[in-house]
Amino acid sequence: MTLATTDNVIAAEPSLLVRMMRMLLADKFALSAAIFLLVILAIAIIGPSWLGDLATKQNLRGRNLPPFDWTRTWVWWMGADALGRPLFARIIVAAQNTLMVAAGAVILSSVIGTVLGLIAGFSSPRTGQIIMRLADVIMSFPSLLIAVIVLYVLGSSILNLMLVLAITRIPVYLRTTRAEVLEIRERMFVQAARVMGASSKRILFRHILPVVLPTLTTLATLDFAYVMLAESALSFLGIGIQPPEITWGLMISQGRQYLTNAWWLSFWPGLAIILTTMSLNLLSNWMRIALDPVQRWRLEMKGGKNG
Amino acid sequence: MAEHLLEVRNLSVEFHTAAGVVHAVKSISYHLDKGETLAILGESGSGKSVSSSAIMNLIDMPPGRISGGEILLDGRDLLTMPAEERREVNGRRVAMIFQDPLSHLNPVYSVGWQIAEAMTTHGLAGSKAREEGLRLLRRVGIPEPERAMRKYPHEFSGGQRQRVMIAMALALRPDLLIADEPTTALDVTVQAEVLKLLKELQRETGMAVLIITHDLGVVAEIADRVVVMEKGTLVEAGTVREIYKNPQHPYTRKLIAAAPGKGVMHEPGARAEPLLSVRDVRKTYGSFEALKGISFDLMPGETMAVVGESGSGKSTLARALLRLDEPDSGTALWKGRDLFALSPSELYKLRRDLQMVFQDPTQSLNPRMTVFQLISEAWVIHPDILPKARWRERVAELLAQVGLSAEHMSRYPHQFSGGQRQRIAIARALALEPQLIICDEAVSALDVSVQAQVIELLDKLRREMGIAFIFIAHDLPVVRDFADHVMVMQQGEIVELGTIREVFETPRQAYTRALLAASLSPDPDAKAGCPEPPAADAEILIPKRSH
Amino acid sequence: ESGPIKIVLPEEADLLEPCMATRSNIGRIIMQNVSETLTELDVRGGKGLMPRLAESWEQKEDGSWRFNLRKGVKFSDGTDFNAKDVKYSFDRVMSDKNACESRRYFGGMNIKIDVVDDATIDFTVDPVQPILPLLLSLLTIVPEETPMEFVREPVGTGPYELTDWTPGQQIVLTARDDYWGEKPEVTEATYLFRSDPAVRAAMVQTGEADLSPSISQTEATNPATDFSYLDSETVYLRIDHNIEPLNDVRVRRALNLAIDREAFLGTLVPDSAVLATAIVPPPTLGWNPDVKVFPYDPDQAKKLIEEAKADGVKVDTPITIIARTANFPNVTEIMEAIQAQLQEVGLQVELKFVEVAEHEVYYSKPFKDGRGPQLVAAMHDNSKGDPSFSMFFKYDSEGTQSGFADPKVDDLIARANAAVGDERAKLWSELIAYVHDEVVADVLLFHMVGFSRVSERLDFKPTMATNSMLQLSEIKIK
Amino acid sequence: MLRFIRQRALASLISLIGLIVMVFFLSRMTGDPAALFLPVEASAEMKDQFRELHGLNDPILVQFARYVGDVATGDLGQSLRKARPALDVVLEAFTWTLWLAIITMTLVTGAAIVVGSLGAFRSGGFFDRFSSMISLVGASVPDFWLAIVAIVIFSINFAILPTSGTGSVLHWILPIAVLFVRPFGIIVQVVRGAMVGALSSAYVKTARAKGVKSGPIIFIHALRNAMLPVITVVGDQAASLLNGAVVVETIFGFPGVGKLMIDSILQRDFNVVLAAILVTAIAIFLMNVLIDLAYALLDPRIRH
Ligand SMILES: Nc1ncnc2c1ncn2[C@@H]1O[C@H](COP(=O)(O)OP(=O)(O)OP(=O)(O)O)[C@@H](O)[C@H]1O
Ligand SMILES: Nc1ncnc2c1ncn2[C@@H]1O[C@H](COP(=O)(O)OP(=O)(O)OP(=O)(O)O)[C@@H](O)[C@H]1O
Ligand SMILES: [Mg+2]
Ligand SMILES: [Mg+2]
Repeated sequence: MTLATTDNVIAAEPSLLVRMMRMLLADKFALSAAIFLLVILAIAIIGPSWLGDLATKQNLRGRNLPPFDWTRTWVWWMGADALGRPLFARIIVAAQNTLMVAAGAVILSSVIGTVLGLIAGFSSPRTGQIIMRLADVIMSFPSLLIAVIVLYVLGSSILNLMLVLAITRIPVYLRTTRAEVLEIRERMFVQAARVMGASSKRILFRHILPVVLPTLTTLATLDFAYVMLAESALSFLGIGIQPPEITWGLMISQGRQYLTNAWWLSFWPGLAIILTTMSLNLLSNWMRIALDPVQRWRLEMKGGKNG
Repeated sequence: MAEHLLEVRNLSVEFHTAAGVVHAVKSISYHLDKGETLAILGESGSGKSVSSSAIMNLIDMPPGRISGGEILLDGRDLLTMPAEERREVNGRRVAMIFQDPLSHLNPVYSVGWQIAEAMTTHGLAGSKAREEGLRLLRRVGIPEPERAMRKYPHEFSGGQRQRVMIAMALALRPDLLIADEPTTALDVTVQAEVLKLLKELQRETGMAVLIITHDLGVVAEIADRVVVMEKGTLVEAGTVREIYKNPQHPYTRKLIAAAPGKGVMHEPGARAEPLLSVRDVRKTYGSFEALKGISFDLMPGETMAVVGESGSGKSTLARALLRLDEPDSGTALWKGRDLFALSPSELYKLRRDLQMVFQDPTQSLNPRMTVFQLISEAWVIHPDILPKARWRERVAELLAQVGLSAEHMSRYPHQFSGGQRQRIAIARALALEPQLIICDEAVSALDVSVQAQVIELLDKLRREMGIAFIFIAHDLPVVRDFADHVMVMQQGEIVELGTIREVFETPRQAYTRALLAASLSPDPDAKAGCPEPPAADAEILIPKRSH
Repeated sequence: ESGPIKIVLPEEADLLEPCMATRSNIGRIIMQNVSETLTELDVRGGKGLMPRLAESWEQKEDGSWRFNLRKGVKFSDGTDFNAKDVKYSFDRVMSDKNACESRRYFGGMNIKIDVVDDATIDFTVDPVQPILPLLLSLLTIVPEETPMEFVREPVGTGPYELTDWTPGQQIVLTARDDYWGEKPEVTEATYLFRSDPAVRAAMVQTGEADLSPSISQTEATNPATDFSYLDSETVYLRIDHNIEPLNDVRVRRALNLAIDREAFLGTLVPDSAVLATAIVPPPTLGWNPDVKVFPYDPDQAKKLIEEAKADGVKVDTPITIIARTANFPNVTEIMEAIQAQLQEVGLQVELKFVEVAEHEVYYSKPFKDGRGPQLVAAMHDNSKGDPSFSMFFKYDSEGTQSGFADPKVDDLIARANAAVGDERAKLWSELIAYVHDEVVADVLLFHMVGFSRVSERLDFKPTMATNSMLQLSEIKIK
Repeated sequence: MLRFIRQRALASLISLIGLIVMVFFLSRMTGDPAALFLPVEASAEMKDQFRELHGLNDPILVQFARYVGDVATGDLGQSLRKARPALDVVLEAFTWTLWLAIITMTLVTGAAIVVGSLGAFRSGGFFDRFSSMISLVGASVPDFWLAIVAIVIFSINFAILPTSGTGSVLHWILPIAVLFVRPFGIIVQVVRGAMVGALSSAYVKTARAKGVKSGPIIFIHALRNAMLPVITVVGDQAASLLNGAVVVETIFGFPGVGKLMIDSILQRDFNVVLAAILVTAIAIFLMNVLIDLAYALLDPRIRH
């Protein structure tokens, strides 16, 4: 937004970026989360080219090798899978696909859902009604059927998978946004903006959206986990990502049958998902505070003490 | 030493902000006895609300911090009291009327429930509490109290909400009532009722009242003693008479001198082509008729004051004119075009010419925007007004004009006092350089010195730029100083409409006369001889200006 | 001793229709328990075909068959069993008012049935069908009164009748008092359904069930209760010979040589599985012990590919392995390993997993035009003792899953089908060897084993047929 | 109110019809049921005959017209696989699912509100960090994993609960416990987020000034203001339960609509798929009506 430029902070105050950094430093949990996510992101970018070969090298005789064998190189520390491939390396290589599908689906569904929700809450009742009933339809369309249809008609690929998962998640964002908009649009500051002649677009995105955004971010971070796991369920049914592509979800579903005798097969990818979700959530909780002027002191005070 | 009911000793409060620590209250001390009324006067933003919130334990800590002092209630320090005991004090022994009734009422519960809760919390049976609530609503003059009990805060007018707050605070007959600007949104007749109610209760129960106000008339009417605050410190204390007759501190002197109602009455010029011509505007909420056919004309550069009973439809009219609530019928010709018939896109083009300052400043400011963003938003929306490079400069200028400073620019609304927020809202309306500003109680939360400054500013704009005003107010002296015409409303109708001189000097309607009669004089000695003929009264309540 | 037992199965029967009893999820419950057949194949001993509702049968001069039926047999609805019921049962299977699955065993023949008397019935088949008595082990007998449409409450002559069916929850069979044969020890069998193998195993362990005929290899850890058995399923990769480079026998041979079958045993495939040299498992008629499993010889494979390449065969074309998810245990890992091994010898191999409906599109004719070279991983089940149930479909030029056309193969199949006794066995053996060694028709992998968990209360050993038939009368209670 | 319901019913009917039309045509693009019903060895004639028998040989529009006609008379057709009315099959399964969903969501909502609110009340405190962590793990743990672990612990090791199946109250405990976890995790976070905002509002100060105890401040004053997003997300989670909790149904042998739907989709048993979607859609539509009414009930500003 044009208003968020640096010139709106008077000279005595540090720039926005510096302030955000300080606030991040003030929250140890959020800081660790941010670092973890950066690492995951880096891994996702370089993983396949770095460890791609190692992660697919099979060794049937070393299958289901247990973890914590420190005598071997680090890629073996998490043990090996049913084809004797190092789990650590596979998790690293899988990060790319996993994040692509999850981030793609979450971003797509949240953006579409939010925009539709804003429109549904703010426009004429008729438009609202149409959008909402559309959401009802998507909501009652079993995601699995969408998956079968899309993947059967369009074929299975990462992009299509992302699409399927995105479609099924639209209604949450849509309904949440609309419900909040209905209330927020009655608030006085929204009316004040109307009096100033702000366009609907500006009112929606500048005045209403920021109020709904924290809730949506919370939902989106949780959806990350949902999407990663749903993708695993689809793989298991034969309509998701299939080997030799790998994702954490697929690794989990492959480890499923070994749950009782080789727990590590599904445990590590599960842990990766949990840690990613947790980091995202810690970060979104931090952001909720950092972006809310009424709450921001929580971070700034701490920052002050630390600094 | 006889123990005081309330004793505040060396209280200091500070707030942490991004830009540094704000010392809102700096080592103030005062005391209050049973049955006594202490008024806190002072500049807007001087720490009146903060210090009284400290008594109620309502300061957000952190970011706020009580950095020193003690608050003794019957000799016991409230600041060190165990939490459970502290909670029992609130509501039962000390009650508070908040400055900003809309945000302080829970939007999702009916008013009746909220009033009753004050009592049930402290052990009263539900049915009894409702009965009592009903009685209180009636006492504060809410029409149709039975129905009102079931209504939600947003369905009330500003003054009605304030009265709901009052009813809530009085529910448990506290030993100490802290009233933060309890009558800012009330017309003078209702204000008189409320003050009478307070005095009665004081007589009955020996309640002590700590009243924060900027209205010298109210002070004169109800207070025994006065303390004056400026910039977080206590600058003067004394009885009402002492302070009024013999102010010591320069600020106090300025305050008293600034009391409105002493200027020359405007004489509107010849009627020309009206800027705005309103005909037969009606608006109903369900079966309730809020506006019953309002018609008037407004010339360019003129000020139309709207006064009248709380709940008579003043804000509704303002909202209807701006199409914030669609009126049911009627026309409003703006330079010959009917505002009510415009399509949204046409309306959009006209928006910048018509601005409004809302009655509830807090709610009308987006809590997530800094003051700079709030004010400069006008130029983001209408980029042709001002090039971006000049925004900062102009914001600073506007802030200075309404008595704030440039360093407030990066603060957020919640970091301001009620009066300061109101001034931000005014600055925002001015930023658009409109042709008509509708001011809904725009200066009611300002202390007289700032009020005078703002009124002067508005008057200057009117003279120099020809801005017209619809000025909703209950403060008759202000109206007298500023307006050209007055429109008196009662129950959704205009009961009297005329030039300022016509209405103030020869009121025709009984209601107008009552209104003028109920206006309070800041002179504590004036109240004895109050119910004189209204016309003369209007003269009496104007002390001599000390130039 | 006698008493009730509980059996936990992987999937519920959607129907209990006798003419669908050849489908394993239905047959496991009603075959020979509720609905009986005229003949029955001995899967435990080597007794071959045994009488059940037919006491004896003979082939007449003209090639037709006469069956002498058992007398005094009653259906569970109280009606008597006689030859008319047999005729009706057959007609019902062949009717177009239903979609009886067992009809497929009688395809391509013209059958005329004559009821001689109540206890005698003649089958005249054109062309002459030497294995008609074996085929009749697949024809369940229903009373004449049964409607043509599918029924949900089967009536049969078997030792049990259906007494309760709560869809989604359980099916209960109770022993009949008026059964013609020996009274079984199991008085009542309750069937439960759980799709998760770990849960099935756990249920026997906790005593919630007495028998789980299929648990996973990883669960089968307790020697006291867990048994493995050769389960008549054969895993193979069907080669599509029509598309280059798979039309070259050297490439097909290279595929076979490139796979280290031994390495799978005891790892991804149970130790006791058998490396396959034919599409049918060892106890089948004509199974050829002289055919040897392809050795693991990647060097030879590479050489063959080089040779083919030198001859202009496009060996670099990517070959797609198409497999069905959850088709058999470890299917993904096995296919991934095979993919890796094939790539090792220099082939370009892609892997594609599809769900069951899509798999069918690749597996059966008509094949799609414009397809690339494909290997379809599939599993074939033949527990019926005769290769005729497999060979036509898989290898005849007309066979729906056949990936090639070879006149010699067609001829061998036709002759074997018409032959009897040793001649039949010899012809099948010849076919098996020819298909494996000369045509190199496909990549045969394993004859699979299943695992079952049997409570120590019971005395029961699963057999090859357990997948499709679970005779309660064979279960003894300790 | 009556107008609202009438309008809503009409709009819902239209979208329901749209849904059915969509599913009808789309599902038929996904392959031939004959190939799946009959064994791979079945001949072309057999397949053809099967299609003839079930009217699958007719042009798709004819099939559709016939279906519409049947539905209009209340007949949702027969299940291909089960040879019984599709609606019976679905309703049987749906009853189980409905109960499972209702019980689970009631427990989840109650628990999540309490935990999330308390977390928000002392946000950043130990309880907040701890409950956030637990709920986040819950929201991201694979459910089959939980299910198997629960069976191993409670059925095998301690032998206090049955592994799976139906029959007694005990049989419900594990499925509900496993289903509980993920929605709980999600809703706790949503409640917490909304409550942090609500608890810093001015009206909370008023309540404190009245001397209201912390309990009512959290659960009466702030909570109702924070409920809007919460009930929306509760609705979303409930909808996914109504669509069937596949994993739990699969592992615990719970005869719900989720597994039925999957099986029917994979087997292309179209009538069952359609009936299942119809039934769940009606349930979800009804639920959304309730949720919209709840919005208005909770927040008078939304009432119009
Ligand atoms: N949360 C906060 N952060 C920073 N500054 C604050 C905060 N709250 C109040 N202040 C500052 O404290 C000062 C005192 O505010 P207070 O509300 O007590 O003023 P007041 O005397 O009641 O004024 P008014 O008459 O306008 O209501 C103001 O200058 C205000 O800017
Ligand atoms: N949304 C609503 N629903 C129902 N009644 C309403 C609503 N808004 C306002 N009213 C009623 O309309 C009447 C006029 O309200 P309005 O706000 O215009 O009063 P006002 O003249 O501005 O009073 P005040 O001086 O107290 O602000 C009041 O009686 C109020 O109760
Ligand atoms: Mg104040
Ligand atoms: Mg008003």
